[in-house]
This record gives sequence, C-alpha cells and structure tokens, in this order.
Amino acid sequence: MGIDRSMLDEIGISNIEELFSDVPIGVRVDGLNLPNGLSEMEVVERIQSMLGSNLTTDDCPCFCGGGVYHHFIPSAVKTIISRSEFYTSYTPYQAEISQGILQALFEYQSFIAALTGMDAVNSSNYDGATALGEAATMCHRLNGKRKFLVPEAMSWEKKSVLRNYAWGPGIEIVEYAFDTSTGELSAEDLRSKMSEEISGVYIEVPNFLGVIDSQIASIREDIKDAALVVGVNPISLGILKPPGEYGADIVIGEGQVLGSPMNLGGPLLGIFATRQEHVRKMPGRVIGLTKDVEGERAFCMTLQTREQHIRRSKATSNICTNEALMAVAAATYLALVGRDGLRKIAEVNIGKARSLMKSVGELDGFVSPVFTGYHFNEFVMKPPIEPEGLNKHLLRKSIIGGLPLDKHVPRLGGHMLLATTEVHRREDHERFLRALAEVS
Amino acid sequence: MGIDRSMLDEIGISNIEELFSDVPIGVRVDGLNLPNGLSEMEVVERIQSMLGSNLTTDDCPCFCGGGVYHHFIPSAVKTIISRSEFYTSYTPYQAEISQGILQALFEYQSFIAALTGMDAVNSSNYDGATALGEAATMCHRLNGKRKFLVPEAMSWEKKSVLRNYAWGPGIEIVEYAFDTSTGELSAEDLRSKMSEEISGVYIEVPNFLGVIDSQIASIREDIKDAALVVGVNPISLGILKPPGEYGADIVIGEGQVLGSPMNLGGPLLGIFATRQEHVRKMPGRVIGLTKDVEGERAFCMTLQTREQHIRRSKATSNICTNEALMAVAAATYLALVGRDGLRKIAEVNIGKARSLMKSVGELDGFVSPVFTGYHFNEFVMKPPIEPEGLNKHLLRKSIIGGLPLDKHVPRLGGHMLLATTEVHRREDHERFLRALAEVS
Amino acid sequence: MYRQARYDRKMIFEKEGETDFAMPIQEELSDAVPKTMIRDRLEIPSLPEREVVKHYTNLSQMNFGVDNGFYPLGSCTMKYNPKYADTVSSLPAVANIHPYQAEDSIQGALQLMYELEKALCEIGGVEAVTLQPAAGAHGEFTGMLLAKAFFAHKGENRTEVVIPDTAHGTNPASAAMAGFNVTEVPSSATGCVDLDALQSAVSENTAAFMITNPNTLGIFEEDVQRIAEIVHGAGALLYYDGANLNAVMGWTNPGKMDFDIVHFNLHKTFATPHGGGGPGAGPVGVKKHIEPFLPVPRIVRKNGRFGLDYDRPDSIGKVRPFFGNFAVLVRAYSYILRMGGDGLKEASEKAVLSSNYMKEKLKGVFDLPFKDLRKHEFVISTKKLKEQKDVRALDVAKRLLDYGLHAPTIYFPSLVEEALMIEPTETETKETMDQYVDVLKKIADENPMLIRSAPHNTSARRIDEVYAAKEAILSWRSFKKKENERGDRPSEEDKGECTLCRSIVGDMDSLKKRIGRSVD
Amino acid sequence: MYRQARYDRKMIFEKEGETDFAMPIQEELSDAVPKTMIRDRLEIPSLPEREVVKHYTNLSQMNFGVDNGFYPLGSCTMKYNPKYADTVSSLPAVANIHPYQAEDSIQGALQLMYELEKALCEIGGVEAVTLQPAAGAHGEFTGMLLAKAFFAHKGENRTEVVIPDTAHGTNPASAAMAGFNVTEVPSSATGCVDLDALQSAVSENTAAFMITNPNTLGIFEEDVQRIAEIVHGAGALLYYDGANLNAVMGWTNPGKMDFDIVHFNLHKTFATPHGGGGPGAGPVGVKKHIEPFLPVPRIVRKNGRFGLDYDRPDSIGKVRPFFGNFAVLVRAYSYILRMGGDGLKEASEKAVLSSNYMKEKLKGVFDLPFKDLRKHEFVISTKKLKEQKDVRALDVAKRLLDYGLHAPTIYFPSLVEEALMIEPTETETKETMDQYVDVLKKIADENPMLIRSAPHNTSARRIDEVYAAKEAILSWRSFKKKENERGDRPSEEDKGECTLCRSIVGDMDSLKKRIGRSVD
Ligand SMILES: Cc1ncc(COP(=O)(O)O)c(C=O)c1O
Ligand SMILES: Cc1ncc(COP(=O)(O)O)c(C=O)c1O
Repeated sequence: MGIDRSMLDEIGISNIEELFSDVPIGVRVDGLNLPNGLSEMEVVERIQSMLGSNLTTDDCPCFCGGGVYHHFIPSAVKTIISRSEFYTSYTPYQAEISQGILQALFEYQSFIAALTGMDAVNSSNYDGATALGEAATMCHRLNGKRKFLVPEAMSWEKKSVLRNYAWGPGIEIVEYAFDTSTGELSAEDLRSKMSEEISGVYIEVPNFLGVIDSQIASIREDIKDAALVVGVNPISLGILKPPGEYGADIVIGEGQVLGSPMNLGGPLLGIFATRQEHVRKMPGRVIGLTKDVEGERAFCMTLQTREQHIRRSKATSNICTNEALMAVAAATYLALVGRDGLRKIAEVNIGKARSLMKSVGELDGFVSPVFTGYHFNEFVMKPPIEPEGLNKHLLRKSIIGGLPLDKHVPRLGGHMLLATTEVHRREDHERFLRALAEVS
Repeated sequence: MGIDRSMLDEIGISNIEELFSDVPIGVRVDGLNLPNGLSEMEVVERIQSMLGSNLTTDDCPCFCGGGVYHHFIPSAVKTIISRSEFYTSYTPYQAEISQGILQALFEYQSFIAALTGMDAVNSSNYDGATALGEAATMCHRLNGKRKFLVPEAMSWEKKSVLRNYAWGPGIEIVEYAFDTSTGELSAEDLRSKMSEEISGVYIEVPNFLGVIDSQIASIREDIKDAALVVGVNPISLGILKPPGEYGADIVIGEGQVLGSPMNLGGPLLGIFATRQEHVRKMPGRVIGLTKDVEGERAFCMTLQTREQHIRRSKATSNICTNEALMAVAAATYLALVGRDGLRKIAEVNIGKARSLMKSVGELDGFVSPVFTGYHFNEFVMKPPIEPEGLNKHLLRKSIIGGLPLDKHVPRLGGHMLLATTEVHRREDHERFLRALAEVS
Repeated sequence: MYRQARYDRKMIFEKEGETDFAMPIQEELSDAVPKTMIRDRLEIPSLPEREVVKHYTNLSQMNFGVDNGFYPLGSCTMKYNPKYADTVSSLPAVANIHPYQAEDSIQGALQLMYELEKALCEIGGVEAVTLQPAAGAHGEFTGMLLAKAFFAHKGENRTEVVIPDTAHGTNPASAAMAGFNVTEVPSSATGCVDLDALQSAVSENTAAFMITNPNTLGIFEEDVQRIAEIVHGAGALLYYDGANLNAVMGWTNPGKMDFDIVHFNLHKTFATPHGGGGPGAGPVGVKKHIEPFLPVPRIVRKNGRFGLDYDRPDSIGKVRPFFGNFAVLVRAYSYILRMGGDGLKEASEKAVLSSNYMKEKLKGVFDLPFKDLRKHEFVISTKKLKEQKDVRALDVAKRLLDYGLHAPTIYFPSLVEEALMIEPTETETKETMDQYVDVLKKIADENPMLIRSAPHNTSARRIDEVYAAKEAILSWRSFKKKENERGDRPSEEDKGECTLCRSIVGDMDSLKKRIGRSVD
Repeated sequence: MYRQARYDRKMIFEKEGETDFAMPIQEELSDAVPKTMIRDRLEIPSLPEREVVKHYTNLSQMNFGVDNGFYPLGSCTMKYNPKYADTVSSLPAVANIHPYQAEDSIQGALQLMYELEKALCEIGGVEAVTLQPAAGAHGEFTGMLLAKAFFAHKGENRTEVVIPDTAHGTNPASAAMAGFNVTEVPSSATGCVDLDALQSAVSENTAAFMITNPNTLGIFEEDVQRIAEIVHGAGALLYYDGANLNAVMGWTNPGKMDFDIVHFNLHKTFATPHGGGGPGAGPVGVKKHIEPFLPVPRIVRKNGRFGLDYDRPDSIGKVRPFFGNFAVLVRAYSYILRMGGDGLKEASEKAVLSSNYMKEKLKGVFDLPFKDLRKHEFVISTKKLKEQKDVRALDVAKRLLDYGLHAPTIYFPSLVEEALMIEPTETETKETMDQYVDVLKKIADENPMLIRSAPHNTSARRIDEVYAAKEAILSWRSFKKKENERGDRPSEEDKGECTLCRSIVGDMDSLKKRIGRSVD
C-alpha cells in the first residue's frame, strides 16, 4: 500500500498535503481515532467470533414471521447473485454494456407482473413498508385526496414508516377494524369510514393476522373511487387470485421471501406494481423494453423524467439506489421454483400452518387458532402465559418463538403470532409443541 | 421430471423399454434398491445435520500437519474458483473457446516454475504422493535404472503410494536414514547407499520432521548422476532457495497449502516440475504458449503425444482428469499474496513454530524440539504420555492434536509431529500449552 | 481489443423445458384457500435448474461490473470492494437471524451495529448515528424528517430547504418528499456555493441547507465555514450529503465543518458493491441536539450487554421496519476493521491523488472548467468536440465502452456543458488510469462517425431510449398485450425475436441515418 | 449470434500495481533459515486484490463451461451439475477437517463415506467399494493393482491385459503403469468386441480384460455374457470402465454383467463439474474375492460408530494419502440422495433417450456407422464432408463453437473416420438438442471456407498447436528465456504482446493460407 510517488511526481505535486491545501485549517482533523487496521485473516476471524453468539435458524427453528420469513432458498439463487458482473455493477446508466442486469430486472418486473396481475412494476423499493409509504403518496398524486385507510391489525413498524412517508404531503392515516371472530377485515367498519375524501384503501392479503380474507374479491364495490392498494406476500400468490383481478390500483409487498435470507431484516425487497395507466405516477426505477439501432430487442431504464435526477424536487420519488440484487434473486427464485413449484410451496405453507395451529390448540391452556378464517402461513394464538415469558422459555429450549402482538395490535395483547413455513420438518413442530406443553 | 413423450414420438419409439432392448434380459436388474429421492431442501438439511458431528478447525485449533495444513485462504480465491465458466468446463480440448482456463493453468505452471526454479511444470497431478510415484517412474524413464532412494522419515502413506507406483516398472525403493540429532538427512548413510544402480534420490525440503536441511544446497555432489527429486512445501519456497538452483531434476510437492481447504485430505494438488530437457518424459497434462492464426498470443494443451489418449500403453502417464481447479486456486492464491506476501507467510510460519516448539519444551516432561535443525512450520516433540492418549486428552479440550509418529517412523514411536501456521493466534498457542501442561 | 459476450437474447419467459424443482411430499389440501380467492392460472415458466442457471449466467456476461474493469462513474465511487466483505456478510450468523429475535439471541449482531455506529461517529464527526436508512436518498429523507421534527419540537414552522443547483437530484427530491419547499441557489463563477445568493436565500423560513463537500464538481467548498455561519445564523440546520466522504476521511469531517446532520453512503465508501442498483445503506449521523429525534430503536450498551431502546418520546419513529440493511452493515464494519484509521485516511488520499492525476493528464485535451485542484472526482467538458465534430459527451461515453472501459457520469452537474464526471477512486492502478487517459485522447482524434455510432463491441448496440419511454413496456405481460393489440404474432422462425421491434423497423431507419452506419 | 467475451490477453506476470495483502504483524526473525538455503529473489508479481480478481474474472469469461451452454463432449458426460452440490461440498464441516483427525471427531464424514460406498455397491452391483482413487484413470490403475495383487496372492503369474481397440486411452495406459503388457483386440464389423479375437487373445497369461459397456461408440455389448464366459473361462478378471455408467443405471450393472472390478467416474455421473480438468473421483468397486486387496483403510461400522480398519494384511496399501477427494464424494452423496433409486434410473433413461433422439435427427445428414440403437452417446462420421468439401471433423467442431455450442469429442474412437462423438446427457432440453441438430445441418451446407477458418466468434481464433508442441513453452520463465535467447525484447509499445509470436509471423502465413482468410 502507500502512496504512489511516481504519480505525484508526474503531476508535479510534492506531497499529499498539497492535494488537501483547499481544506481550510479550521476544519481539519488529525486523522481518525480508530484502531489500526487488521489483516484480512484477522478481520474474518474477529467478525466470525463476534457473531458466533448469534442464535441462528441453523440451530434453532424459528416460529417468528411478522414480515420476514425463513424460507428455503435453492442454492442456484446464490450462484446467480454471486456473479460479480451483476453485483459489482452500478445502476445501469449505460444500457449497451449493461444488458444483463437490465434484462434480469425486466424479468423480475415481468414475474411480479404475472404474480400480481398488474402491468407495470418497478425494479424495487427498499422494502414492503417503504413501498407502502410510497403507495400512499402515489394515491395522493393520483387523486389529490389526503386520507388513507389502513387496517388496524398491522405491524406497528410498517405503520410508523407509513406515517413518516405521509407526513410530508400531509396525508392522514385512518384505521379500519378487523373482525374479531374471523380475523378478516370488518367490512362494516371499512364501509363506515369510506367517504369522498378517501384517497386510498390499503388491505393486506394475507393480512397481519395470517388470514386470507374471503371478502376481498368483491372489495372494489365497497371502496368505490378510492385507489385500492393491496399488500401481498408474493409466495401466497402461487395459489391466490392476483390483485389485478379484483381491482387493485397498486400492489406492494415484501419480496424477501423470494430468495433472500432474513439477514436480521435487511436487505429486503420492496415490491411495487401498478396499472399501465398509472405508470407515469409511480415511484422508483423501471426498466423498459426497447431495441437497439440494429433492431435487436434490448432494455434500458426508462420513464426517467419521473425521477429525481431529472425532475429533482418534482420527482415521483427520491429513490436512487434500490434493492436491485434482491430483485435479481427474486427473479432467479421464481424461475427456479417455477409455476408449479410456487403453488406447491404455497400449499405446503398452508398445510404446515393448518397442522400446527390445530396442534397448538390441542395443548392445555392454549387457544389456537384465535381466528376462524383461512390462514396462510401464520396464525394468532393465545398462550397461557405472557408471550414474552413464553419466548424466553422457548429460547432456553433453542427455539425462536413467535411475535407478541401487544405492540402491534394493542387489542391483542397477550396474543402471539406464529409463523411456519416449508423449512419446518415434522420434528421441528414436535419439538416446538413439546416445549409449549411445558408451560401449559 | 419424467420422460418427454414428444421426443419418443418424434423418433418413432413407443417406450423407454425399446431403447434398452439391447440389454440382454440375463443382465438386467429391476431398478435400484436405494431410498426414494429427496427434495433439495431435505438433501441439504440431511447432509448438514450428518456432518454436524464433525469437529472442524472453526471450533478447534488444529496442530496436525503431516502433509495437509490449515492455512488462511484469502476470500478472493473462492470468488475465482467459483466462477462457473472455470469449474463447469472440461479439460480444454477446444482451445479457442477455452482460453480462460488455459491461460490460468499456464499461469499456474509459471508460478510454480518461478517458485521451484524449474522451466517445465505440468498442470497438476492428483496430489504430492502420486506425484512422487510418477517422479520415481519418470526417473526410470530418464536413465533406465531401477533403484530409488527415499528418506526413512517420511509419511507411511506416501511411501505406500510410491511402492504401488513403483510396483509396475519394478523399481526398488531403498531408504536412507536421518541424523537423529539434527533431524537432517544422514549424509553418511545416503552416500553409503549411492551406486551406479540408483535411478533417483528423493529428498524433502522441509522434510517430514519439519526440518529445513542445511546440506541440501550441495546435495548434487553426493548423488552424482542419479536424478534428484525434491519434494517441497511450496509456501516454504517464499523464503527457501529454489530446487532448480541446487540441481533438482524433478520437483514435486503438495499444493493444497496454496489456497485449498483441507477437505479431509482431498482434493489435493500434486505439483510436478522438471527441467526443460526432460519435458517430453514428464507425466500429466501441460499447457503451452502458442498463437492463433491472427498471431495473437494464445494457449493450448500440448505435448499430447506423451499422453494416454494418443500413446495409449506407451504413455508417460495414465493421467487424464487431474486437479485443474486446485491449480487455478493456487495461481489465484499466489497472485493474491504475491512475492512479498508469500515470504511473509513463510516467515510467520517459521516464527510461530519456533515459538511453539520452545514453549512446549519448557513444559515439564516434554522434549521439544527433539531435533536441533532449522524448522519450517512443523517439529517433533516427545510428550510424557503416549501420543494417542495425549490426542484424546486434547480432543476433550476441543483441540486437534498432532501426528503420532510410530506408524510413519517406527524409530520415533512415542514422538509426535506438531504443526502450526499463520492461522494460530497467540490465544490458540496459549490454550494448547495449557492443555498440554495438564498431562505434564 | 475488448469485446463483450453475446448470447441469445431470449427472455426466460420464452424458454422451454420441464421443472425439476421439488418440495417434500405432503397431503393434498382440498380447501386451501377461500373459493373466491383461488387463482386459476399463473403465467410464469416452469424450467429445470439447468436452463435457469444457464440463462442468468449468460445474462451476467452481458453486464459490466467493477470486477470486469475500470468504472469511473463520477459521484458513484465505484471502487473495488474486497472479497472478505462477501465472506463475512454471508455468514449464517448474518443471513439466518430473524429481526424479531430476542436481544439475548443476537448479541453479536447488536455489538457489531453498536461498534459500527461508534466508528461512523468518528468518521463523520457526529455524536450519534442511526443505521436504519436503506440508501443515500433514504438517509436524506430521514435527515429531512429529523429537521422537521427538530423544528416542530422547537415550535418553529420552517417550510423551506435550500439546495445548490449542482446538488445531486436526490437532495431536492428528498426534501420535497419530507414536505419542504425547495429553493435551488445557483453556483458562483468558481463552481462553488455563491455566498451572496445563499445569504439572500436563507431566512427564518429555512429549515436546512443541504450540500455535499467536496461538491459534485469535485471541488472542496473552501468557504464552508462561512456557509455554516450564514446557515446557522439564520437558525437553519446544515445537512451534509456524505456520498463524497470518500474524498476527505481523516482530513476533515462534516461534524468539524459544523454540519448538524449527515448521511453516509456505505455502498460508496465502505466496501459494498452496488448490486446493479442496490442494496446499499444510508446511515444518518447527527449532532447531540438532533439525537432525540433519531428513529427507534437505539442500540444501547448496558452492563456489557447490548439492548434496544424504544423509549424515545421525541423520536420520529421508524423509516424502515427493522435495523437497516444489516448484511451491508457487516460489510462496512469489516472494511473499517481492515483499513483502520490510517488506512481510511490513506484511501481518501489515494482517491484524491488518482483524481488529480487523471485530471492533470486530461486537462490539455478537454476543457476543465473552474479551478484546478480537485478532490476525488473532476468534471471535464467535451464542448469543443461538439462544436468541432458534432460529437457529444454521450457519444464519447458510448465509445469508451468499446474499449472495455465504463463511461464516466455524463451531463452532470448541469452547469458544465457536455460534462464528463470522472471518479477514478483509490483502488485503481496508475496503469489503468493511464490507459483510460490514452483512450480518451485517442477517441478525441477518432473519426466522428465511428464515435457517434458507438458502441460497437458491447452486447447491444446504441439503444433507443425514446422508444422505451414512448411505449413504456415494463413487463412481459404488457409486451404480450401490446403485441396482441397490434396483431402481429411471431411466426415459427422468429420465435424469440422481438416482433414488436420489427414492426417499427421503419422508425429506426431515421435513427440509423442520424448516427451513421455501424462501422465495426 | 453468439460471441465470446474478449479482454486484453496480458499475463498476470505483466500486470502492475502494489500489493495490499497483509499478515498480522510479527517480530522479525534474523535467522529464519540456513544461510545456504535462503532465496534471493522470487519472480512473481505483487498485485492488489483488485487487479488479481479483475484478471481472473475476465479470463473466466473467455472460457466456456456447461453453465454457459450445451457441451455434448462424448465419453465425458458433461451434464449440468445442480448447485446444491456446491453448497454441501463447501460446508465448513467438509472443508475444515484434517485427514489425521481422530475418528471420533469425524463421525459425520465417515458415515457419509460409508453410506456412499454402500450406495455405489448397489449402483455397481459390487460388494465393496474404495473411495480412494482421485479420478477414473486412477481408479483403473488401482483396479489393475488389485488384479495384480489378486493373482500374486494366488501365485499366478499373469502379465497381460487385453483391451479393445475402441477403449479409452487411459485403459491401456493404466494397465501398462501397473506393469502389464497390453494387447489390443480389434473390434468386429458391428463395432463391438470381436468374440473370436477375444477368445484367441486371452490365455493363462491374461490377468484381465478391460472394457466399458456401453462401449465408446455408445453401443451396448450385447454379447457381454459371452465375453464374461470367455474371460473368466481363461481364469482372468473382467474390468469395467464405469465412465459410461450414466447410460445404464437401474437397468443393468457391472456386477450383474459379471465384472469383477469396476471404477466409477463420480465426476461424470454424480454431480461433479469437471473443474476445467479436475478434480474428480474414481472409486473402485469389487466383488467379494477382490475385497481383501482393497486399499486401506476400510471404513467400518461397529456399534453405531464408524471407524477405520487398517488391519488388512492382503491390502495393496494406499493409492493416495488419505480418503480420496472427500469434497467430491460429498457431492456424489448429495446427488444420490436427491435422485433416489428411481431418479437415477430415470436419469439413465433420459440420457439414452436424448442420445437416440439426436442420433435419429442427424443420421440422415451424416453417416452413422454400425447399428442404430445407442445408449448415452453415439458417433457419426463427417467423412462425406471431407471428401466433398475438404471439411474435416476438426473444422466442424471449430465451427460449432461459433454458435456458442461446444464441440463433440472428435476423432475418437479411432475406428470411425472423421468421428464426432456426441453425448447430450439427460440434463439438456429438447429445445437445446434441436438447436444443435439445426446448427450441424446448417454447417454441412455452409461455405467450406467459412468452416475451415472457424472459429470466428471465440476469444481466440484457430490455434497453432504445432507451434506449441515444437516450442514446448510451459512457463513464463521459459518464455522469457527463449525471448532472451532470440534477442528480441519487447519495445515499449508492444509490452504485453507476444514478441515471440511476432518473430515467427512468417511461419503463420502458410498456415493462414491453408485455412483461408478470416471471414467474420
Ligand atoms: C452526491 C450523491 N448524493 C446522494 C446520492 C444518493 O444515494 P443513493 O443512491 O444511495 O440513494 C448519490 C448517489 O447516487 C450521490 O452521488
Ligand atoms: C471411457 C473413459 N474411461 C476412462 C476415463 C478416465 O477418467 P478420468 O479422466 O477421470 O481419469 C474417461 C474420461 O475421460 C473415459 O471417458
């Protein structure tokens, strides 16, 4: 390492100092008060041993979901996103030399379009929550109104993010209740909140309580002219009707489940799709199909006039760096599992959840499932002890428990949201049930 | 999955049975008596849990060497050998579309040539032991003689492999002793074994006892016309005189240390180098520099007329598949650590061994080092208890002990060979010494 | 001569084969989902792994990344990112942990984030850092929300944010998203902030002034102290866009320059490759007075354990669901460990040396507007080429691709005509920079026809962006719809080719005429 | 149209830069090694990681692997290898274990090998398997040593091994290395073993008859039972080259065909990519009577624990130091688990279907010598093209590369003139095979000049193999020496180009004339 003297000499600079002569003395600092550098070997060793204390799903089955899920990832996904041509490239400003990532992202958009039944998909938002934030502001751009309806039962973090996105344009967030028996949305309450002022209505399928709402297919009638924003778990779309078929204007969702590890919740993948007619109002980068001068099919970033680097303060969003690599992972994942595989995974998730919720319900003192609706891969249960205490007990048994609901849905204090996916073997369920039984 | 009917139809075959009609009924079997297939998810889980019981150097420092060593591997080595263009290609029969692997292998050959001071290097043998076997038979090809001298102190496995290679051509293996004080070769004994009949003399630098022999630079005088075969640890060549400078005819070695993990001892990398004048007698695949029709520098496999697929039973070796990918790993490793890095690694190894052998010697009841010579990264010590018992004790402390020498050098029964490398931190040594002290 | 790979351009949707994906066997569910909600078809392919891997492997070869060569995209800091960062960020202890796990079960992760925050505090000269934002722009947005909360808390109603016209587009966009009115102030004749203009732009309505220093011309704002006086004098906050931190580490820092809020682009300075567009991470650092407003949770250390503090009444809440892009944070942490304080400083020094080295070599050939000394990047103008040969910056950029060299950022900042914004970074060798200089010089002398028709050696030739924008085809589904509307269906022979493109081949002739025929 | 990537062809030895490799700091050693043994210089480069990664990444793009496309190299079974095998074979529990670790500390590894041996026994119809050999040829060598030991033990002095002339070159070479005299027997007019010739070749001197079935023409030796009778009748052993096992799994096996010894090519049939030449694994399976001679150690199971048995008095000892290529064994094991018994059988069926499908489509266009039904591969002859247009099999092979399709094996087996030996394998789709057939047909009609001057689209053009063999330059060091001898030193401008090549540019003209000028 060290400075290359020959370069200094060639440009007639006598020392590095000279190159920083424009930094006023008054703002200078004397180096960085950080430890000396380590060799690569030491760095890897240090981090490995620091993180060694993390409990991982390699050792402990995890029954926690709430937005991020432990799914199986085919090895080939890693193979593809480890291709350095992809992961060391920038946002493809020079399309001619970047057809690879452009096509991969266009294919991602196409996969999501197929899943959601929408025409226009962007090449990613940061995550499902910020996608929701941007969806709310887009609704406002669409119809100029300023009230946005969201479910009462929703992750508080997502709500908080949404409020921050709504703050700027002054959008008011209003909640509608859920049906305490089915876990579906309360159609009555929703209808009562509808008015001329409503800009958009947000629904989740499956919802935060794990329930697949049976009234959704006809939701359009209830919300009239308001924009319909649907939040999806893309894996569930292997079996569920695409929101495009029941009138969605915008579909958002968390795409982590499509081939990305949990990574303590980041990077994630914000899915954002809309109808063709709204395309110029949508946030985020989009890849379009085009041709080169030889008439060959080609791809490039397009509709950039919506974007910050051209429209500046009038842009539809400030997004610049997004989660492109996770979008490539999602495309690869979907291509690998394919049409039938995705449906199969969805079914296995439903089956696993159904069996687990029933078994939990058979344990003394546990109420499970709490809701009567159809479930995807999560369900609410009520344990005989405080959820936090239950999780501590489970952790001692090397099991990562569920999500206590008090913070998210205060009405459901004392309840817990459990998730199960295809990665759980019968033994994992059994072990979990044995550990639960110890507190019943 | 399943059979594609349309293919059968197109070629007018009614069923798969028909395609196997040439397999006589008498030799047919009715399928395979193996369990049903699993999904990818289950396979990975199954193997992970089966191998979970292996103790690895991630948890236990390992003081065992004897031919395979735990060295640090820069992450970029994995990056390169994970490039599927490299690892999913065959031996480069079609040079024009395989310049990448050809050049990488030529560079491997060039790196080894630079390290060893030889001109001609093949693109790999299976491992150091089979390389020795092929070296012995090559000596016979060079001078027609049939006696091959090897050190008494040598891995028994390597000797056994050598004997198997020598069996065919009827080469007699004769041993020369080591100096019981220095651990160097006994020059006296070696000279006494020299004669007109000797085809080749094999020496190791550093030798099996970890000793860098100080008489090697003038060995040529002792062995006269016999071929000199030198076995090297390529990392030591970061600091040691290249065998080409002291008259080696053939240099072999185990290249695992150059960027390959231990992998329970395989794959390994057999280094094989020789003088230009012997090039047509050498075994194995070689990549040569050439040009294409446009006069551009290019590479191709060459001297194939030595090889089995052309010369058949008259070939210099039967080798076909070799360890090309490990050779690419070695080239990448050497390029990454570079000239100065390799020397530094060699020095660190020497320093670590020197400090450890001294500390072990300070423990009650331990003799260490047993030999007075210069050491590389291994040394012989004598513990107060049986080596096997010591290893059991160490394993209980989550330490992988050394190599008991009884099987290898019966004269050194009760002794143990210890190895240490740059991966050992001060704490690892301390932990090891504490565990040793418990038996002293 | 360089040549990029080219494979068939079929979409994955056009490939054929049979899936080999399997799940463990399970009983059938007769009533998996409500009848009204069942899907009847899903139009995605079902292919064997072999075809999928081949497809994306070959696509990747039609993409250029830093690992393939020089990528001096100004403002983007496309340096080489060491591979140990890949190793540590994909450890199971990083990948396989759930964000809702109990604190006790993720002590290592919390410690790493805690220490990373501390290191970023030192690097940025700030007193607290949140790692939550997902990218630079997201950091800016967070910073703007912090400013908003800060003034709301003080009971002041400041509705404006002032930004130089040379600023990155995300700055005004982020401020606007947070609900501020944006005022852009023009630069002075030196390419720097015009102090008078700034003075008259700020008022008791101003919430913040956002700049990056060195600015997007690569020029260090020597008047930064005056700027701070003016802005703070008006009671406004000073926001530092840290995308250009790579230029000044160890020499100065935003805190020392009196900034109140700063965001870091970990994917520019700290060992995160850009992933073809992301993920990145955009932590935000603040001075003490802004700390109460930072997003929850804060990572705290108590009795040797690490915990999460949600009890922050003034916090803006959350800007994203969990802790930020953790896997990216691990990369940054490993990089800081590897480099150490001195190493980071040296990185900045080398980045600045590289930039000045290249600038010196090029300034005789192209115009270098404004002053000489630059930091990590510089902007030259190819105006003369345009005047003399009708060759635009865009053409030069495309022609560079033919040499296996990525183009610089072009047409930014907009105050330089025909701008090429070059950021060589510290990881490139003199040999590489010399080659780039030579090629640029060579291009300046090349046949304009050759340049205007470039690129010739990339997997696609010059691309029709107008068409893309006009058609706005963003998915295969939408492509198929348009195809049906137009009624031209692919015949057997040209399956896999873009019939849509063919059908408008007429439009193309004019385009071809304009750029000249291909000159391979 | 396909085009392979092309980057500068500099050698790593010609690149410049400064290393960034570091080791933890350590005290200097004044006397590290004996004075007589110290090295004074080491001529390898010292480069930053960035340059090394760029160099090898770009080299990799100039290489074609299965993941890039169809690779129907006959006899080599270049099928697609699923990526889960990469995952499991690089687990720390595979990579980071030492071969001398105590049995107790590697129970998982021993269990895996034990179970793999059992599975291979079932697949091969044998009673014991050693996993030790490193490759197919090494397995053959091991097998020959076993035969030698077997007869030595019986006190018989059998010095000959009989091999069909169609056999893979490793067979005679391996037999010879083990000290046997090799007799090659010609094939009959049907392309199979000539029973009469075999009968007269075997004698009380014959140790073994080595064949592969299906043979290298892809034809199943229908007389295999007669062959066994003849060979066993003479008291010799029957050796099965299992490289072609991919054709018959679940339908027959070497044991059932009465073979005594068989080797498996795990890198052909069992999910190991070929690594650009290796590593592979060549386990050897044997019937009961050969078992005592197998290499040590044997993996044994006792009371639920796995152990190593070295106490085998008749063993030949070792053929390599440890347990074989363990990481490769893990791949094979994972593949067998994934496929299951039925899956393996189906793999063979598909491989055979693919081969017959392509053969049917091609046989009208090229000659298909011998009978119709083939197993996993088939051999066609381009003799007519040679006669009619002076286009050789080699030229066809090179021309295929231009389409991004790998060439088949050519000129093997030698009893077919102008042979193209095509093995599509079970992992290729009908679409891919159809494309290959179409391209081959198209080539047959192309301008012979175009074919003879192929390839045009690869990173290098037709390569001068004669020159390579004549000069035998096998290292940079040797290249530099020759360059010095010739006295032509590179001038500044052409640094990085092969002056040696230039200096013989004269020789090339004749070559160029012969193959015709490049026709891009
Ligand atoms: C100067 C400057 N500011 C802000 C940003 C925005 O950062 P990000 O792309 O991470 O959102 C960038 C990156 O392009 C930049 O160069
Ligand atoms: C028929 C046959 N036998 C033997 C071998 C030798 O196997 P290996 O290359 O693994 O040594 C091969 C591989 O090329 C082969 O095709």
